[in-house]
Amino acid sequence: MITIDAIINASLLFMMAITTVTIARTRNLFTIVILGSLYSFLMATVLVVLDAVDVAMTEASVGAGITTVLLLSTLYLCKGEDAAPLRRPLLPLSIAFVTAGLLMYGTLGLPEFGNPEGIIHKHVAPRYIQDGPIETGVPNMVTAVLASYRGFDTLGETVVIFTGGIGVIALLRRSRRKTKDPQE
Amino acid sequence: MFEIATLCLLVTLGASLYRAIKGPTVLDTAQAVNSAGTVAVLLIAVYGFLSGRPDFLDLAIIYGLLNIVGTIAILKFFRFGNLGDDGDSVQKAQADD
Amino acid sequence: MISSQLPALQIIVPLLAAPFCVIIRNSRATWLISVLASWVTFGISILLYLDVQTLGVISYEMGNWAPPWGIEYRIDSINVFVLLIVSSIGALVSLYAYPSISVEVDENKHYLFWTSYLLCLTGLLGVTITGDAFNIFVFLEISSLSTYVLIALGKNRHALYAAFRYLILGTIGATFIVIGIGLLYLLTGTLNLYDLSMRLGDMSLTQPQLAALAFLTVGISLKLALFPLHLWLPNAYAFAPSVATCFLAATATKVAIYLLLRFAYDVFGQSQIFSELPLGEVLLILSIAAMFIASTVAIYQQDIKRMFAYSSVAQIGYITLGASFASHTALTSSIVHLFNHAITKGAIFLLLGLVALRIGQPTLKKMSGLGKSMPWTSAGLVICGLSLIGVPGTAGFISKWYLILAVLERGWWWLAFMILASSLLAVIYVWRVVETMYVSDSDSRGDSHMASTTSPTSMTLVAWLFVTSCIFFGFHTSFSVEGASAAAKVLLEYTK
Amino acid sequence: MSETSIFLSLAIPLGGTLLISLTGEKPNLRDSITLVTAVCLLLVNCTLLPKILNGQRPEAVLMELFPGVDLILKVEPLGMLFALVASGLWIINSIYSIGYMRANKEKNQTRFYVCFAIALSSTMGIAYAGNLITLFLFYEILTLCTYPLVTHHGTHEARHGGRIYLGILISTSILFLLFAIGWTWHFTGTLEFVPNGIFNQEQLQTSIPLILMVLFVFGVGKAAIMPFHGWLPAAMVAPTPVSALLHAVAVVKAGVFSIVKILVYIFGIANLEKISGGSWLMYTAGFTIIAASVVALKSDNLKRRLAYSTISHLSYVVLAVALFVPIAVMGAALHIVAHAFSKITLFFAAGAIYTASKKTKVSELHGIGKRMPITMIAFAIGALSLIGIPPAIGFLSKWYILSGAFDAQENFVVAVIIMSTLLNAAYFLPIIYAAFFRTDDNSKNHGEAPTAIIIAMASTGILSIALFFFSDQIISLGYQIAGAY
Amino acid sequence: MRAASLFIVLLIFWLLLSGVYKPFLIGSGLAVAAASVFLARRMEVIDHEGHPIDHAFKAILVYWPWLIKEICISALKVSKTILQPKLDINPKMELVELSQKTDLGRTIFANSITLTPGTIAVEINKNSVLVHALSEDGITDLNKGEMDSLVSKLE
Amino acid sequence: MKNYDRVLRVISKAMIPFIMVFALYVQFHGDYGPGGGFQAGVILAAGLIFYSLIYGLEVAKKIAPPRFIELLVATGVLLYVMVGLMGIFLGSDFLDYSVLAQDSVHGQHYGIFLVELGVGITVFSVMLTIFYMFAGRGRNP
Amino acid sequence: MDFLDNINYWIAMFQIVMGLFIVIASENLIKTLVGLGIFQSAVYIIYISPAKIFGGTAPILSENYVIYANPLPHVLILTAIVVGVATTALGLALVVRIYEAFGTLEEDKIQEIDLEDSRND
Amino acid sequence: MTEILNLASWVSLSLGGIFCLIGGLGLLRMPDFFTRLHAASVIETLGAGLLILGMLFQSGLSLTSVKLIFILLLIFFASPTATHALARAAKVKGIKYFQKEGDND
Ligand code: NA
Ligand code: NA
Repeated sequence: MITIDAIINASLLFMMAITTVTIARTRNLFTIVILGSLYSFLMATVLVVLDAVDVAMTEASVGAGITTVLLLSTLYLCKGEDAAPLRRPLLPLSIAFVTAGLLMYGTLGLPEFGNPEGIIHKHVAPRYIQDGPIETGVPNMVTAVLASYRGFDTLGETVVIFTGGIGVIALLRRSRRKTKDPQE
Repeated sequence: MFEIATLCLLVTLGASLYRAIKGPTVLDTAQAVNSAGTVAVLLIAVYGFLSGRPDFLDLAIIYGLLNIVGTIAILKFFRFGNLGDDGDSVQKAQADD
Repeated sequence: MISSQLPALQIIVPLLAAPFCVIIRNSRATWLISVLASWVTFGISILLYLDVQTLGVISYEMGNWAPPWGIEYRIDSINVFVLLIVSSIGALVSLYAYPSISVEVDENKHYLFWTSYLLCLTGLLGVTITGDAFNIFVFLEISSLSTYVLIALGKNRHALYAAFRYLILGTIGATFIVIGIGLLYLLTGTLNLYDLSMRLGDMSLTQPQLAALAFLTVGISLKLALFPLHLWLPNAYAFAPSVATCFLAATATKVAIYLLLRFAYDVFGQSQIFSELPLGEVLLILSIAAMFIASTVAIYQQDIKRMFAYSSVAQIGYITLGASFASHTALTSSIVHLFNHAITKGAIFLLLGLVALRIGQPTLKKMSGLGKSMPWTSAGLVICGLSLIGVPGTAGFISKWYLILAVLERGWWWLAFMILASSLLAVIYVWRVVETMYVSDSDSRGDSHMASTTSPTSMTLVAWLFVTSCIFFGFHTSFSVEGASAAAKVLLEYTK
Repeated sequence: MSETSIFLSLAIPLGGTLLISLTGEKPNLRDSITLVTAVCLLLVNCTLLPKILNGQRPEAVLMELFPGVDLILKVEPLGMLFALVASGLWIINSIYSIGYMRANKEKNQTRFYVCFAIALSSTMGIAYAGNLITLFLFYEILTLCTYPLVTHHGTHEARHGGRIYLGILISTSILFLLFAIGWTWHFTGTLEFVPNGIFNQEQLQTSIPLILMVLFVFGVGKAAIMPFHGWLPAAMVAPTPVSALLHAVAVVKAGVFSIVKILVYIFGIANLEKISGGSWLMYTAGFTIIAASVVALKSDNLKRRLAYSTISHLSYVVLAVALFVPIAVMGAALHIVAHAFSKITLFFAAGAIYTASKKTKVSELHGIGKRMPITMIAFAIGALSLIGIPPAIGFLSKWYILSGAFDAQENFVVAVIIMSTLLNAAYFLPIIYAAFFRTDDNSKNHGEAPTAIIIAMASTGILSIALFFFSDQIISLGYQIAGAY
Repeated sequence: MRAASLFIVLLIFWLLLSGVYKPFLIGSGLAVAAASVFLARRMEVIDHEGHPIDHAFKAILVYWPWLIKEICISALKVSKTILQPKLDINPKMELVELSQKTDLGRTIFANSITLTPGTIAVEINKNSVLVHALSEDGITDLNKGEMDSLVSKLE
Repeated sequence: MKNYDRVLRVISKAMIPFIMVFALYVQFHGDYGPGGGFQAGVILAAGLIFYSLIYGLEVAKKIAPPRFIELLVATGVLLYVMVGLMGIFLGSDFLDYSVLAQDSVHGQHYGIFLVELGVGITVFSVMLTIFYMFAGRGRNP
Repeated sequence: MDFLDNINYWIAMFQIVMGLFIVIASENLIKTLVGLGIFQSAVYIIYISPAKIFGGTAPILSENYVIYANPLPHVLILTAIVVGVATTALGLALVVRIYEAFGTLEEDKIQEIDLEDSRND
Repeated sequence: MTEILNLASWVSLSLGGIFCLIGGLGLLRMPDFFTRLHAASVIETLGAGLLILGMLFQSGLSLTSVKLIFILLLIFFASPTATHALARAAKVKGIKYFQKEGDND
């Protein structure tokens, strides 16, 4: 059955795929960065269509916001404009294709998606949906699962971010202060 | 009724994408992506109504905000990323204030 | 009350210490915090070990949500053993580190080093202790990210590129693991490892299950540097600060191996993966390749740290070899070697850290005459080298002995022969170092840089503690072999 | 009590090690400690001897290595004999070393004595090893601690020699010996040394014992059976006391001792006959004897000639055991002793010649007997003993072996022994002849070597003869070994 | 004064976004608005440029309707151009005088130009704005000065 | 940039307070709609990054001093862990919020709010720190 | 298995392959990281797609709906995104440092310098 | 009443969609960077405006409408700013703008 959801979903995904191909072919790093932010927007929109609103919000703010800014800063610091053309693609292609083969093999047996009878909708998740808002008093089940049922994962996630921040400081802080502000 | 709008927006998005890919300059891509961002904002808003849950408009607002932030960032680095080339024009621009 | 909270505290203690380091920032104070935290962590591991001995499997429910809805910590003989390895090495290395870090890392980045160190410890322990598939990924990333930082803090510019390469390959590995976990989730609806293994049952694997297994295996193999997915390892170990190298070499790959064992034997079950898939065979072939190729490459290295890094790849081959067929002896050998190699490599890199304090990045040339100027360090290196070779009287011998027995049990005498033959390669690279240190012409250039400083006592002591345990566990095997044997038994019992 | 003695026999040299390294600054003190340690060791070993002769078999467990396998020491006649020889000769060797090292102003003398003491400790371990693992452990330690001795000079040649030495010994032991041990454990579930061996009749029917035998014999590389003999001449770069130790006492004897011990206590002499194809050992040993003698004949370098002579005489021991008859096994035990005393005398003499005249070649020794009469007399005794001329101990061992060969009706062995005796004579007698009866052309003025060297050399020479007359104890030990199966 | 008005505006903004009127959330709204105002002051963004509350009503009542009308007209024009089978465009880039005295005014003027399809403010100087127009008319219209004067009244 | 482009300056001045309020709105309403600590942190950081893009890094660093932000990085994590530890102190398991109040649902509510706050603080401060680091590094000559 | 029914998986697969391809084939470190991001983001689709139920809605309580998408994958992917951004940030910081140290962003040039250095050691 | 609202909504949504399409077409057809900016303005003004108006008809007087208005305001404030910045960047970069043949100004 072709619903409007399916159309949006499919066409956005196709656009994502096209964007990816373009990124692979593009040599100008600037263009790559901009296309990367487009990719994130498309991804975020797909996520909305897939009912993952929290994820969509995150992907949009991360992909189109922070990541873009960071990539641009890096471009600025590295004076990089153009990437060299891709390597002779024999090895990469073969690795990629082995992975693809593996995935296809796996996907062929995956349960159809969108079906409420799917096993992931039958085990574990029902409690989050039925009891989550009652047990936690939070209507947003994602928040309930995120912060309470799997709160420990989220602690880990926070620590991941913390680690990333510490890492960037460790890498980029200069020993002697010598800031040359790019804006001025 | 939202279907038509949705489809139109999708096509528009496709057009922006085409422009983004085609270029020819980086600025064309930047401009196309900016337009695509606006279209995405609208698409999400419309999709909210389409799916019967218009309470997710916050998402659209965020897209809009980030679109402008992203575009400004891109332009800023685009113009100042090559200080060597643009030094003159920058100085001139500052001088006339 | 405290005793029932030990599983959580195992992670929380180092985790809590990390932000405190950021707040305090003082170099010495952060070091003290780290030492304190890692020793407390070690203590908790010991208590947990004792608990598991008496109580059997311990389950801890995070947030008091029952599994599979909440995240469960599940501690049995296998992961408590790994916990003990990781935390003990974390504790000892932290004690050792101060003088080394003072020299090798910029003063204003010490607290960042310690934060990363604690986070890495947290991550590795978290991966080991958790009973939740996705939680594994989260903590794996904590450890990975902090590892990249630790490596990149090395002073040589190659450290940066090494860290970058590891970041790329590590992320690919982690993503593969996530894909594998995702597929498993799609097929079972659960993320709890125990629940997963129940739900996967002992029926033959479906296509997506096989794909999940493949993704998990490849992903984990990247992390554990299974040949030929080891490319990130040599430079990463070679150019990281000595302390980081030591800690990582002794723990990080070991935890990855634990993961492999956990998924292969517990979650999937050996009857499925070994009878239906050539996984065992593949692992076997790759292990043999690692043993020979990596050792051969090690022989040609001039940089000592890189030499021993390649040696690690080869030694990992012995561990995976033991994991590649499901017998009690084989698994015991694998786990024993996991332990023994952790000690041995830890010791080697600690000693090299001492050497680095004296002569900078240790290369073969610069090591000439070291036997005279640093007698203790050199002697330690010889002992550890012997353990790598598997000479009796060292820990390495015990692992090799069990491995050979396991292989002979299978009737694969040719393989036993190959294992021994590959040890001879270790003789060669170890002896290159020994010869350079001790047997050098009298005009040895060594004297110029040697006369100067003495090694910090604390570092020497800790390094020698490791060296002694190399010998100790070569004779006194009741802890290592019995622990490993119990773990192996548990793993095989999980198997349906 | 006897347990304590066993421990002490390992602990005394180790304690000596510690004291030697602590007193390294004071050479006199250090050297006296070496001597005292050596004497103590001999005394401790002597306390064990009566018990063994009484038929007791004291043992001591060091620790459990892993479930089912202990590190265990057990004294039996063969080990007792070996231990006595080794510890006895250590005293003499120490005296000699002191003279030699000082006279030649060698460096790193402390390291030298430390390694020496460790070598002795591990030799004791090998001698008393109660099972294969224990044997293997001490065997490897011996290899490793003699490596610094071989490479003592640190020169290019020393490094090269050290590589060959270590390469062959480690390779064979890891590749074959450890493999064989592992397989034995897997096959039989035990590694103990027991009289009559550990294989049951069913197991003997399989081909595995034969394979294991091959692995064991070649795995014990220290026995220098061809083709794994190359390390021995390579180790010639070492200072002479080391060569003496390596070739006469510790290392090579440890090799043949291990082979004999494994053949006797793992296989059992009686069982060996049942192993089809077991006679390969005889032929290999025979070939080694002849081939090594030929090489010795051709070598102009004195130490090299002695080295090949050693290879040849080690195979005598193996050949004797390979006859699988009791009397020959006794001959083997005796030959271990005989060769030890005789060969050490020869090496001492070679070292004395070097110390006094810096000569290393056979062709340079014309008329040296006049300048160094004691040295050359000692040399002659050692040589005659090895050729097998009475009244030297060498005659006795050859005699028993030969009678074993007749017992077993192995004409091949008889032929080998006769032929090798002729070859022995051919490479020793010309030296003696030249030393005493040729005039030397151009030689610097020199006399005898330092006193310590002379004392050591004279005592081993005298002992080589004395043992011929006082061989009862040895023979009674030998009977016990032969009766062990 | 401006700060107070910004506070109220932000609070209203919060309340309108929120839709959940529990004491806690309203309270936090107050706190958030206050914090934002505090930060905004530190950032020095609360001034006539950042928070031009003075002319808001005039703008909303007078200027916006006019602008929307303009936008619609020009958008239709541009649409027509796009839809023509053969593009009939004659782009121009010219300077247009402006009479605003403040940067706020200039910004409003420039953004109004840009917002109107068919014209883009490329560069803004003190007394003029460089305009790119799709056709001659765009610039001619601007030069008539209606928009300029309307914007100037907002200052 | 501040002096370079009037339009950007004026528009950003108008937008920034709203971005901040919006970010905090996302933080506080994560329970009811999409959003939560992470998203809020990113948006708030994006707002400040936007500010510093236009006004310059040095000005931004005066508003939000790097040292302070670095402290916040740790504070966020600490807050999270402390909430978790409260569970232990009050006699239950780590991260059990039910014991934070008389009523378990209330307890959950508090816990979730605090935890999300911790996430938000960490994410915001980390993102900003990262930006500072990149933007403040300056090219090598 | 209709192609369109599983379009999400197919595209995800394509993204994975392309991402991996870019990572491996790209000489330029920045492009490598972009590829890595694409590679990681494909996982989002794999996780999120099956969480959706046709006719359901986002997992936020609503009066009008009884069927909700499975919230668990959403939570997991939130974490994955965070991990992704942390990785990217760290990777970019490394890139900056590498550029400062080696003067280039091209991998083969860096490797060349690497080799030269080790020869000089 | 509802029907009228629905109709109005339908009309303005459809018109909005069509204007977006036109803008998109312009993005494809227009010859240079500057002229494409003009095409994009159509999407951002009439397209966005009408679409949101259409949605406003549906949501009536509610908080949803308020948010819709926020979105519209955001677009109206942000997009000209972005367009202006883009145009200025193009000018600085020296991107030539399309001129009718024979027009040499
Ligand atoms: Na949320
Ligand atoms: Na316009």
